[in-house]
Amino acid sequence: MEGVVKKFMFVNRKAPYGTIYALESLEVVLISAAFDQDVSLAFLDDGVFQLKKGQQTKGIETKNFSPTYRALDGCDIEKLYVEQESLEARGLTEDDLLVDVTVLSRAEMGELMEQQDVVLSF
Amino acid sequence: MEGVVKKFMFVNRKAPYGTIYALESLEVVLISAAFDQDVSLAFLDDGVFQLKKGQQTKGIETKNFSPTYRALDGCDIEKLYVEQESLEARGLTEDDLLVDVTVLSRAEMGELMEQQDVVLSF
Amino acid sequence: MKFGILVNEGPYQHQAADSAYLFCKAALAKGHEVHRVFFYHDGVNNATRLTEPPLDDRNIVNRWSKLAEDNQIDLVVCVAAALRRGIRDENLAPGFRISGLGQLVETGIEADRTLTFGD
Amino acid sequence: MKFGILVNEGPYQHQAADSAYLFCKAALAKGHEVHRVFFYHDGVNNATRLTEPPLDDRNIVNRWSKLAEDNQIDLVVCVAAALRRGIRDENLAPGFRISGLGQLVETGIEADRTLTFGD
Amino acid sequence: MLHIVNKSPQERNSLDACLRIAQSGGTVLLIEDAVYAATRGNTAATNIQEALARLKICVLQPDLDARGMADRLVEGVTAVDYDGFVDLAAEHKNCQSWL
Amino acid sequence: MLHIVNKSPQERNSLDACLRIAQSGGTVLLIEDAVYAATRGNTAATNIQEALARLKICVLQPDLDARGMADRLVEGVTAVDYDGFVDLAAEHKNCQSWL
Repeated sequence: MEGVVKKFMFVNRKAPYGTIYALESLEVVLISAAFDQDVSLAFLDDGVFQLKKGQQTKGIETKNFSPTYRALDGCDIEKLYVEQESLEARGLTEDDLLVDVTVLSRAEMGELMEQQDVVLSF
Repeated sequence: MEGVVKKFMFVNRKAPYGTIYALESLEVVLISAAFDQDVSLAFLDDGVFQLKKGQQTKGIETKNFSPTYRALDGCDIEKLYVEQESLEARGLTEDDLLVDVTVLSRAEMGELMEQQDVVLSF
Repeated sequence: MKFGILVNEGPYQHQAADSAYLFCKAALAKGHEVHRVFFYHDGVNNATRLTEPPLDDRNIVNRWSKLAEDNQIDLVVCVAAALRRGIRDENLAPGFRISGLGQLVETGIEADRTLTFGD
Repeated sequence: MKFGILVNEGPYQHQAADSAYLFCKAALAKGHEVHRVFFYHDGVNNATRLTEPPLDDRNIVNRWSKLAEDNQIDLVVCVAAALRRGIRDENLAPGFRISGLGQLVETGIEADRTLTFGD
Repeated sequence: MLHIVNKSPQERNSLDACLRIAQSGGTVLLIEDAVYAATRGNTAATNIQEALARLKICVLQPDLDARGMADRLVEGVTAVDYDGFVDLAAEHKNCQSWL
Repeated sequence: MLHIVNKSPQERNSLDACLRIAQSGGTVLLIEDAVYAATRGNTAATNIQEALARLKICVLQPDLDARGMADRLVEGVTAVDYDGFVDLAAEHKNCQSWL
């Protein structure tokens, strides 16, 4: 399969810390960077909370993995998409987020998803 | 603690088969019968689906445990409470249920819960 | 006051095991007693001695073992749930014991308050 | 057609492992190929050889092992997720192997369709 | 695109999310606890009926049977068995599980 | 009675169920992902504000901090640490976790 480039989308719909999905999903994303595929990350619903600035996890004795989102850029993972309505329903704006993202309408997000070859959700 | 009788309530809010909570919750209920406590079962939200008649699990290769609800009576576990609104929101009536239950309003369910010593939820 | 704790989810996947641990630690620090922590459903997976989390992460299983040793807490794993999920004496971490569901009901009777942590 | 399967939840607690298995069985019966089943998150708990479910219940782990043996399916358990949860070679059921997350990405590349089963 | 939903519409927001994002012409397959959404009298059945105008909606029969709900499937929804599930996955170019 | 809720109000129905059933005069403690419910701008914040008229609403500060939401707590909601959680459990005659 040398040279095959597929469109991979990782869909994140869950808040961080309440469950491990956000953290372990990020581990797959980092690994995927080594495979020279066309990788996108989508943040929908509570998934947008993963990108919230100012996470401080000392009080729950758990590792704060949110700085890793800032490292994605250095791994050539640059396509981060956030759905507008999901942000709004949670009182968040782009300024609240740790990283630069592209904000999409529900229709744009739906279209983008349609174009993928592989959609992995956690 | 010989002779202590506490009010135990087991709260069921999840549908059967999608997760194991309903089945394993029933296992605790059966064990509790041996302790001579004052045991109630409450079915709220998707928990009311646990009592639906006509479950046939052959196609998912999983044990149909719903007949066990009929055996509760024989273990002297007779207080089964179902919340009215939860039934209605799912298009169910008492006739759809495997066993005789007492249907309560949300306020009555809230009062009953307040009277308990131990509330276990799964 | 005597607390009984029920944990319904395994380590790492859900925060329930963390919340339960931090509650126990705070209760003990305030001079309360933790009568028993009962592990049910996937909660039985808190008891495997084979976990090896990344070095920069908390070790949830070891944390329970140490809490039990330091404070004589009874960590009980439900035998039926454990057999379903592959927890046996051979992979059981220190401080845990496998027993029946009756121990959960007994905790409800003996503890002043019983709290559930789950999904 | 070549299917890749991702399983994110452990046996018994969630239906995901059952649904994934029944999908694989149906796909194989129709003449399709199952390229790999990748177990991630609590899904790694499908791979413990220590489960002993009640006799009147399905044995989810054995079912995977048999499916793999009968159809030469690659059952891969994510090493990082497995270490976190106490799955190692010493308690690994037949037919499973422990490997890296790259195997999941590779499945996405090589399979015609990749389906996820989880919570 | 094939959208797979496995959660009860009243317990979680995953069906709502799927119906919000899914493009017209796609297929939604309800499995596990999501099958309740396509049963008459469920508050989610209205959303399913509306969605039928632009999406094909399928439900996994073995999951419907397990839950004792086979006699109340919403009209217009297609019941499939595991064979049908495999066919749906093969027919559609890609799929997304709304976990 | 102490009601403990641990799920996001937009992902699950557990906060709604709790607020529907909880009797006046009780206390609701939001932990884990449920803390989002008590943050300004969240669609669930309106329900929390209404509930404050008849229930005490508390939120677990360490969970709020972990999620980076400490600066936007809804007015009238009481933040507590784990010590406060233990006190709440001890003060109330009984408790219920809305799982």
